Amino acid sequence: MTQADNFADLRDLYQEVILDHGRRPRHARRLESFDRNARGDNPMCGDRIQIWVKMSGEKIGNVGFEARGCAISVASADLLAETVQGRNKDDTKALFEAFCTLARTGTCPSCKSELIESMKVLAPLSGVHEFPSRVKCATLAWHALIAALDGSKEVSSE
Amino acid sequence: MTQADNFADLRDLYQEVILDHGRRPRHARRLESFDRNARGDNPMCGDRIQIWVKMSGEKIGNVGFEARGCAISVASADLLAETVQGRNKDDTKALFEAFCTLARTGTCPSCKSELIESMKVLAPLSGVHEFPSRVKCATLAWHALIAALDGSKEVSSE
Amino acid sequence: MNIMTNPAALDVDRIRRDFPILTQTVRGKKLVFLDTAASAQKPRAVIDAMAVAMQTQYANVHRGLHWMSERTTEAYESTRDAVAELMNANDRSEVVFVRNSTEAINLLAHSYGRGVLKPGQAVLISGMEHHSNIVPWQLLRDAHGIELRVAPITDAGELDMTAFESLLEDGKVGLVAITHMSNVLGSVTPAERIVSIAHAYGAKVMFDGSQAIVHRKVDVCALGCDFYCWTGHKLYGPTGIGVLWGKRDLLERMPPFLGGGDMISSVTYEQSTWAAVPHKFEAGTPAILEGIGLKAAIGYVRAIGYDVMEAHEASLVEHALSRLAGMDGIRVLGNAQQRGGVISFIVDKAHAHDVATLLDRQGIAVRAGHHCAEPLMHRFNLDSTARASFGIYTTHAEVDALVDGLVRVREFFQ
Amino acid sequence: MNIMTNPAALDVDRIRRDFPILTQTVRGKKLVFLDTAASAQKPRAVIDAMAVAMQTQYANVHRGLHWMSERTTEAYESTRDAVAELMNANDRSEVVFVRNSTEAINLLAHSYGRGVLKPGQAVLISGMEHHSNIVPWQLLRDAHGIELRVAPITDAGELDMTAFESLLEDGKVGLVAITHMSNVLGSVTPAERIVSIAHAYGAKVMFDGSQAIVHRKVDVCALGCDFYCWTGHKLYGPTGIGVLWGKRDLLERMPPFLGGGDMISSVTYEQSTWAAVPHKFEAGTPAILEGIGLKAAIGYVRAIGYDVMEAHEASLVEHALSRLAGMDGIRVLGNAQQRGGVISFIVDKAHAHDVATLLDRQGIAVRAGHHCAEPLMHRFNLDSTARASFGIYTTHAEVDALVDGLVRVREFFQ
Ligand SMILES: Cc1ncc(COP(=O)(O)O)c(C=O)c1O
Ligand SMILES: Cc1ncc(COP(=O)(O)O)c(C=O)c1O
Repeated sequence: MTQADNFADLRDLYQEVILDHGRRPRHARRLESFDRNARGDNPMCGDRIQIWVKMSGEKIGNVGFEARGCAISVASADLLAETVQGRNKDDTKALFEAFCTLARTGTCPSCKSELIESMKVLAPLSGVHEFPSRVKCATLAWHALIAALDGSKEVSSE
Repeated sequence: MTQADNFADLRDLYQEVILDHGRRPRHARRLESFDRNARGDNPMCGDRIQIWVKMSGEKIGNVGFEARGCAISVASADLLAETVQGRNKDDTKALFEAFCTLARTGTCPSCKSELIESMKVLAPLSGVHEFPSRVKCATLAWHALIAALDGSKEVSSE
Repeated sequence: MNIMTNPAALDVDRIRRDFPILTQTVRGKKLVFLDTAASAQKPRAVIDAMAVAMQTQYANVHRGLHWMSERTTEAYESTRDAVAELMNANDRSEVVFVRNSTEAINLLAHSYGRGVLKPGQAVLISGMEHHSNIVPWQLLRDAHGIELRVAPITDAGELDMTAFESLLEDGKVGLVAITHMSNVLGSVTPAERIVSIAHAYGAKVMFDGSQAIVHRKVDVCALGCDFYCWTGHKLYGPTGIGVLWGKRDLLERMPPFLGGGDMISSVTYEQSTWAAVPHKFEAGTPAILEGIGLKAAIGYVRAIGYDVMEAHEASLVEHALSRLAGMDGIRVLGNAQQRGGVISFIVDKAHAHDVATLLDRQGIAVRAGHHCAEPLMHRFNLDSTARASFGIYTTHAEVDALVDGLVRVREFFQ
Repeated sequence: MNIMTNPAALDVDRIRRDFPILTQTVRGKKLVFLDTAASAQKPRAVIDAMAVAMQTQYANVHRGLHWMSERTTEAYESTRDAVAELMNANDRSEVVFVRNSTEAINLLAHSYGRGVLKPGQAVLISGMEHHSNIVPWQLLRDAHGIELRVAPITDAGELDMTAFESLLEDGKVGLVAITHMSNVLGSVTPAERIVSIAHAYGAKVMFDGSQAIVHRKVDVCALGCDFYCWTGHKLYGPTGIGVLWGKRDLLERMPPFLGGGDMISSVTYEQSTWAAVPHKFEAGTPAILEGIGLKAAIGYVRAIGYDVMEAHEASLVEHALSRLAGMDGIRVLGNAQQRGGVISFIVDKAHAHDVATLLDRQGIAVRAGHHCAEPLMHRFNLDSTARASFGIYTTHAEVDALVDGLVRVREFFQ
C-alpha cells in the first residue's frame, strides 16, 4: 500500500467528516452549568459517554459531552450536539428516531420535512448500517441524550 | 408371524436355558440363615437384586436371591447360584472376572482351566455382548455377590 | 409454505425422505424408530444448516466487529425471533437459550427459587413429572427451605384437579412447575385451567413443555403462563440447545444464574453489573451452531404446520391404541382424554427390558425403563414400562410392525 | 498418524484445505481470519462427523436398549476416552462434559465452592482472568462468604509469583482458580510452579485452559493440578460442549450441581440419590452430537500433533511480534517469556473498534474490545485493545496482510 492509496474502500464508513469530528470534536467538554445530564454505556465494547445539557426554556440550549470510544461514537456525539440545539424534547425524540432508522438501514425515507436539514448533517453516519455491531457506537450518544431529557441518569445500549 | 416362527433371530440372546431360568429360577428365595448379604441396583433401568450367602467355612455354601428385573438378570442370578457353590472368595472373584469378560466380549479365551466347567454353564449368557446395555443386567447379581463377600451392603452398577 | 391442505393427510412418505436416517437398517431389519419422545431424528434441513454454517459462515458471536462474527450473530440471534414467533411470545428478549429442558428448570430453581421465592413458600409439581422437574426442586427444598408439594394423578393418568386446587389453598405455593405433557403417559395437562387456578392463589406457573411442543401448538400468551421450557433435540433440532421462555418482568427480577462472559454489563473485582435480559442468563459462548440448527428445525416444523402434525399423531395414537387393545396380555398405562403420541405399556410375563431387546432384534426401537419418572412408576406399582412414541415421520405400517413384533414377544415368552 | 516429521514445518496449505470456510471472501476480499482465540474454525472432519451421525446413527444416549441408542451411546462416551487420553487423565470418569468453560467454572463455584469450601476461606484468581473466571467467584463470594483474592500481574503481563505466594501464606485460600494462558496477552502461566506453591499452602488448583489447550499439550498428571477446564469450540470442535476434568476423589466429594435425568441413582419425592461421577454432574440429555464432533476435533488435532502446532504458532508469533515492533504507533500489550498465539495491541490515534472495522473492510478479522477481561484492561489503563490470534491454519502471509492492513489504518487516521 502506498501514499497514493485513496482508501476508497474504507470511506464507505469513515467519511472525511467523521474522521474530522472524531479527531477534533467541537463539543467535547463538560458544561460548567447544565440542567440535565446522563451517562451511556455500551457494555459489549466498553464505550462510554457522558452528556450535559443546558436548556433554554423548553428547548435545548447547549450540549457538551465526554466520550471514551471510537471515532464513530465521538463523531456521532459531536454531530448530535450540532443538530439538537434549539429543539424541544419532542423534536429531539423525532430526530433521534429518524437517526436510528438511518443508522440501522442507511436511509430514512419517511423523514419529516422539518428534519431534512439536520439529517443531511447526520448523513455521513449512514454507512454504519453495513456494520451492525457499529450501529450502537453511532446511537450511544443519542440514547444518553434522551435519557438525560427523560431524567434518567444512566442508559445501557445493548 | 405364525406359530411356525422358530424365533431363530431372537435366540442369539435368549437361549432356552435363559428363558427357563428367567421364568423358573431355582434359587430365588431369601435364605433363612445367612452370613453375607448385599443389594445391587442398576439405576439406569431400575433393576434391583438382593442376594444372601450362607458360607460353609471359607467356601460359599448356598446362595439365594430376590430380583426385580428382566429375564437376563434373573437367569444370570440363578446361574450364578449354581456355579459359585463350593468356591472360596478368590475362586469366586476369578469366576466373576471371567464371566464379565464373557458378557462383554462373547468369549473368555484366557479362562483358567478350573473354571471351564462353570463357564460352560454360564455360556448361554454370552449373547449379551451384542447388546451393550444389557451387559449390566447379566453382571448385576455378580457385582452384588462380590459386594456381599467383601462386606459392602450396596453396589450400583453403572 | 404449507405442505398440505388437508390437515389429516400428512404426506408421510415425503416427510420421510427428509430424514436420511430412516433408510438405515438395524440388525439386518428395516429401522422402525419408535423412540422419538426420547430424542427426535433430524431432517436434512437441520443437518445442512449446521454444516453450511461451519463451511461458510462461522465465528464467535456478540462481540466481533468483523463480518463473520456479525453474520453469525445475526443468524444465531434470528433463532430467538423464530422461537418467540413459534411460542407467540410478546418479546424476543423473553427467550433464554439453555442447553436443554433440564438446564432451563435448574436455572429457574436457582434464580427464581433462591432469588425470588422465600423460605416457607412452596413449589407444586405433579405426580407425573420427569426427574428434570423433580430433582431441581428437591435440591432447592434442601438448600433453601422451600416446601415441595406433589399434586396426585388419577388412575387414568390425569392431573387430579380437585387435589391440585386444594394444595394451592393455603397460598404458600409460589410456583407451580408442571408438565404440559407426560413423557410416559402421553397425557396433556389442562394448561389454561392450571394457570387460572394457580394465578387465583397467587402462584406463578412454569410448564415443562419438552413433550408438548413437539405435538401441539404452544401459545404462551393464550396459555397465560409465566414460564415455559422445552428442549431442541425433541423438536427435530440438534442437541445442546433448549429454551426457557419467561415473562419479561419476572426475568428482570431474577438474579443471574451462571456468571461469565456475555452476561455482564461491567466487571470490576469489587462488583459486576448484569446485562439486560435475556443475556443476563446466557453466560459464555452460546451453542451457536445449535441455535442455527434449531432455527432450521423450527422452520421445518412450521412449514408442515402443527395442525397437520397433530392430526397425523392423533390418527397414529388411535390406531395404536385400538390395535393394542385387541391384544392379550398387553396393558397400556393411563387413558387420558387429551393425549399426544406417546404410549407406555407392559407385557404379561415379559419384563420391559426384554420386550425392548426382542423388539430391537426385529429392528424396532422402543424405550424401556422408568423413563426418568420413577415416582410415576411407583404410583402405578411398576418399575418400568416399554414405551413407543411417534413423530411426524412415523407411519401406520410402523405401528403395525410394533404390534406384530409384540405378538412374537408374547409367543416367545409364552 | 503424524502428518509431519519435522515439527517446525507444518504443511499449512494442506491444513487449510481441511477448513472449507477459509476459501470464503469477505467484503470482496480474501478472508484473513485472525480471531481464532474467540472461536476456531471447524475442519471437515468435525463437520462430517456431526452430519454423518445425524444421517445414519442417532438416538438419545444412556437409557436406550435399542441399537441406535447403544451405538450413539458408544460414540458419545468414546469422546470421554478421547478427552481423558488427550489430557492424560487417570480415569475416564474424571471427565465431566459441560457446555463450555464458563459452565465448567460455574459448576466448580457452585459445587466445590458451596459444597466443599467453607465461609471464611478464599479463592485466589489472577489479574489476567477472563470474566468467566471472575464472575462465578464473585457470585460465590456474595452468596457464601468466600473471600476473593486477586494475584497481580507484572507490566510484562506475567503472574507476579512473589505476590501470588504471599496471598497464599495465611492458609485461607482453599482454591486457586487461574488461567493457563491469557486470552488477551497470550501469556502462559507457570502451571507446575503454581501447583506446587498452592499445594504447599493447602490450596487446590483449577486451571482455565480455554486458550492453553489450543496451543499446548496439556498433561494433568504432569501439571499435578486438581481441576482443569476447557471449551470445545476453541479446539476446532463444535459449540455447546466443554470439559471439566477433576481428580476423582474431589469430584466424589462434591455435591451435584444441576438436577434431573441421567444424574440420579434413584428418585423418590422424599429423597434422591446420585449417580457415580461423572454422571452425577451431567443432568439431562447431553450435547450428544457435539460430543461426537468434539471427538473428531481431538482426533484431528492429535493427528497433527501438539509439537507441530506449537512450533507453527511460535514461528507465527515471532514473525508478528518482530513485524509489529518495526511499526510506528503500534504498541503490543505484554511481553511474557512464555506465550501462545494471541497478540493484543493498540494503535496510536485510532480506537481499537475503528482498527477492527478498517481491517474488516480489508477482509481481515481481528477482535477489538475488552475481550471479556475488563479488570485486565484497567490494569493497563485501557478500555480496549485490538487482538489478532492464530490457529493451525494461519499463515505467515496472513500476518503480513495484518501488518499491511495496519499500515493503511495508521495512514487513514494519520
Ligand atoms: C481464557 C478464557 N477463559 C474462558 C473463556 C470462556 O470460554 P467459553 O465462552 O467457551 O465458556 C475464554 C473464551 O472466551 C477464554 O479465552
Ligand atoms: C417431560 C420431559 N421433561 C424434561 C425432559 C428433559 O429434557 P432434556 O433431557 O432435554 O433436558 C424430558 C425428556 O427427556 C421430558 O420428556
